[in-house]
Amino acid sequence: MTTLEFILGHYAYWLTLVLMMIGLYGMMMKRNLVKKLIGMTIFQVSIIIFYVAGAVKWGATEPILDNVDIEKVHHGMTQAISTAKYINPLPHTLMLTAIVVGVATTGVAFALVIMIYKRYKTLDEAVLLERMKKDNDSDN
Amino acid sequence: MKFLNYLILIVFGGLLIFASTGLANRGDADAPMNKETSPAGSPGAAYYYIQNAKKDAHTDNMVTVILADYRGYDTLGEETVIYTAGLICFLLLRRREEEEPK
Amino acid sequence: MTHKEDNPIITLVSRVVSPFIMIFALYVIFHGHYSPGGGFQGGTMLAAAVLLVRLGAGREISQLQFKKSWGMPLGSLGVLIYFGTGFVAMLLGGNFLNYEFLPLAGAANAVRGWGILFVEIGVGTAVMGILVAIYDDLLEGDPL
Amino acid sequence: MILTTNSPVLIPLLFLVFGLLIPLIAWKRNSLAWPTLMLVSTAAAAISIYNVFKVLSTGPVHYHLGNWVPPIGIEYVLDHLSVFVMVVINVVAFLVLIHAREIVGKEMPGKQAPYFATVSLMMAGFNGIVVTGDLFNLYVFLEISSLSLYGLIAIGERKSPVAAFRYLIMGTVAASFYLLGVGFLYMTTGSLNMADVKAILPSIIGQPTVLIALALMVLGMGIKMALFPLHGWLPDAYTYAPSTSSAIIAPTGTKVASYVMLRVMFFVFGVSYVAKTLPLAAMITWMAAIAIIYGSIMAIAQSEMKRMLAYSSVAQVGYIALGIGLANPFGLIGAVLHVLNHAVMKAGLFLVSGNLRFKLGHSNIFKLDNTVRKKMPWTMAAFTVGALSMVGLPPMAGFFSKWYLIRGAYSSPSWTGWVFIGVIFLSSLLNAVYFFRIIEKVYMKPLTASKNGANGHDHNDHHAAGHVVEAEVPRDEVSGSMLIPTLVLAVGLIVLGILNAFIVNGIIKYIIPAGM
Repeated sequence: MTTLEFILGHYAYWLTLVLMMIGLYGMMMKRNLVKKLIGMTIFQVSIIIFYVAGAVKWGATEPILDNVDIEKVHHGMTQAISTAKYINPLPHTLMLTAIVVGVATTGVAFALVIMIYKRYKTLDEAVLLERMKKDNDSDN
Repeated sequence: MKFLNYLILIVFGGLLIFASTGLANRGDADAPMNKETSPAGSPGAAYYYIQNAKKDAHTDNMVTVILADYRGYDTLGEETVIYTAGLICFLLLRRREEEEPK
Repeated sequence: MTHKEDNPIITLVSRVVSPFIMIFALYVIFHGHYSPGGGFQGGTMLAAAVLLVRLGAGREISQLQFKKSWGMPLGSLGVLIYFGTGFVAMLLGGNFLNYEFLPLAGAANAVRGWGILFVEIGVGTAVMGILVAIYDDLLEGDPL
Repeated sequence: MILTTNSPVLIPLLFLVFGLLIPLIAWKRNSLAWPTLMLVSTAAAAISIYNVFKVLSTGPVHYHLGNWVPPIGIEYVLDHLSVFVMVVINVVAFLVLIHAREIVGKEMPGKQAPYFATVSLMMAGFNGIVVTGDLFNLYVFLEISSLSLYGLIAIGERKSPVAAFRYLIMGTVAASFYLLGVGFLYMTTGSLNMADVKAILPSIIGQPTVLIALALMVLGMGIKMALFPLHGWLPDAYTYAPSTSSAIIAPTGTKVASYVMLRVMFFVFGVSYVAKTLPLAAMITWMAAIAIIYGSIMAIAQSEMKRMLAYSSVAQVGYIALGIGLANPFGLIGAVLHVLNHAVMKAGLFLVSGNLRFKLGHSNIFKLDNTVRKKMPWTMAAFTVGALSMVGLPPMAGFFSKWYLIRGAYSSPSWTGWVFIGVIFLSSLLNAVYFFRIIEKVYMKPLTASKNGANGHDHNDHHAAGHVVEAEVPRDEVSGSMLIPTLVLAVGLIVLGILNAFIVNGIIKYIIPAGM
């Protein structure tokens, strides 16, 4: 395996991992809660792309049987179906689930953001901490 | 502190890229996950799905078969996840019945 | 929401387009066996059709199409359809989600195909109901 | 017949379907929510106990969902470890839920139906995690439980949404790390089934991908179980959550995460890989040692009882992680036994803080005084038993898990074992400091002085009117439905302590994986 082949076979993974770091950067460094959420979504989506990128096979097509192979199934020759013809369907299925999980997490996160904004009238983390501290002082 | 965060990010990203060098080339039809049998002798799941989805469930679309049949329990869990999200928005944000303005 | 009467075009177009989106969404759900698609994709489109009217025609008018209180029960119903399909198979002697045991006529693989269809309908219903419910709840805000 | 053959899948399904049904049943009458959930919880506790006997008599049970054999489909596995954790979380949750009726009615009037439905879904998630034998299925149920946890925390006090948001960000990162680890593992092995992955791994053991996959999964679970440098979300979340939420999350949530860590390290990657190829196990033990000391010291600094218990949780999770990281039989027994003991102790102590909040309106340590022992004698007795167990005095359960951990540390080959033994002794002393200051405030002063009760002024023995005899402080104990679970948990600590040899020989002994 030449270096060029190696790079061509892996650069997509590296790009998704860089995307993941961008998401992590957003979550760690941004002070606005909504920007943190955007970072979180980028992070999740990068993992989805990672899985889907791994499922590819060169020269293969979507995992839906074509007519030739349906005929083979009708004649009981399932072993004759060439698996190199279709990309790996399992990561796609898993990521369908992961997408729904991501949507659900984002929904709950926005519910929390709305609650925080209604109570503290800010989404900036520094201001938020300051106001929470003020709350503490008035409690005691 | 900010410098430390950047350092963590770069080191972490480097480790992940290092990990990805152990993967097979992308698009390789002979990658471990596309094999007919694993090194331990068990059948490879993806290989089995492609050949047997139509025979087992009378459906052309393999993704549909995996989603709803082979790994149907995952999908039940997925539905529960999104139902949970709806329920939590209901729990946190919906006003109580008696306060509802008519 | 104050200017909702100002633009009849948006109101009208959203109300006219919405049913067609729903028809296409049903096609996506029911044709998931043979082409890309399935319950989740179709359910999202159904929800999008409802939300289009919510956004275009205003919340009051869109209540005529889909009431705010329907979202969560519809979601429960969808997940219960899914659960029920698996549970009936379990009651009739199979493992949970073993569709071969569903009380339908036909060869085992055809019965599995029917089971997949029921499940996809359940998924579509649940996703539609809950996405609309989440949108409505987010609009309502914090009750405190 | 249907019930016995399908018993592995029944508990998650029961909780799941009643999570759907409770909002419908209690749509109009909120008071119906609690009895329904109690019914489910009783059934779940009974089925989990049935599963224990089933596994003890017939060995591990494999259940194939949809009748697809494992690498093709998803399987549920009941082995000794999973039934043990399952019975712990279900029985403890059952007791906490008995306690929940009045306190949820008071803290969240009109919201019982969605609240109890969310609790039900959380339990469905936890049970699914414990019993599954599939790596991706575990992720799905992890997300069910995590989302419910965010909701259960955010419904609490004014600051709770901020704590829940922080937990959401960290929890999502944790779950995503786990998912990425599973992705690496799937791409190198081609399988998602735990047993299958374990069989395939020896052929590809040297790869960097596998190594990083293990590190990512352990890191993710480290965040979920609040291991020391990753514990940031825990104190705020436990403090601002409603009393019932903290009482049910503290014993179950972190325990399930530590179960996953144990499962992934020893039952997917294998003992020899974890202990010998990697410094990971050693890193976990050191982190755990720091966590034990740090958590105990931070607990001393707190004035709010729930916050103190939260930091104490950080320390106790450290014990479990220490046992896991030692990677020898005694360490593992200690860790698993501590899962049980800590679940019972923490549930009891959080119920006590709930009782105090219910009657006194606060659980601030500095506002407690000696009238509490007259007002709530049984609650404070339960607190004392729990505190003694946390410190680790011999007849109580807490002593024995520490004893096994010390034996595990002693049998580790290098000098580090002695450091860990020292850490355990030191933390016991620190535990004693932060629990005995409460016991001292409540019990160690003669009861002839303070008149103001809950209003504070606990130090003015001198100028109080002086003649408050014992009879003048009225008994103000919580009602039976709140008191009985608290007392059952306290008595349970003594019983578990006495029966520890029976538990270890009866079930935990079989957990130890081959080659350890």
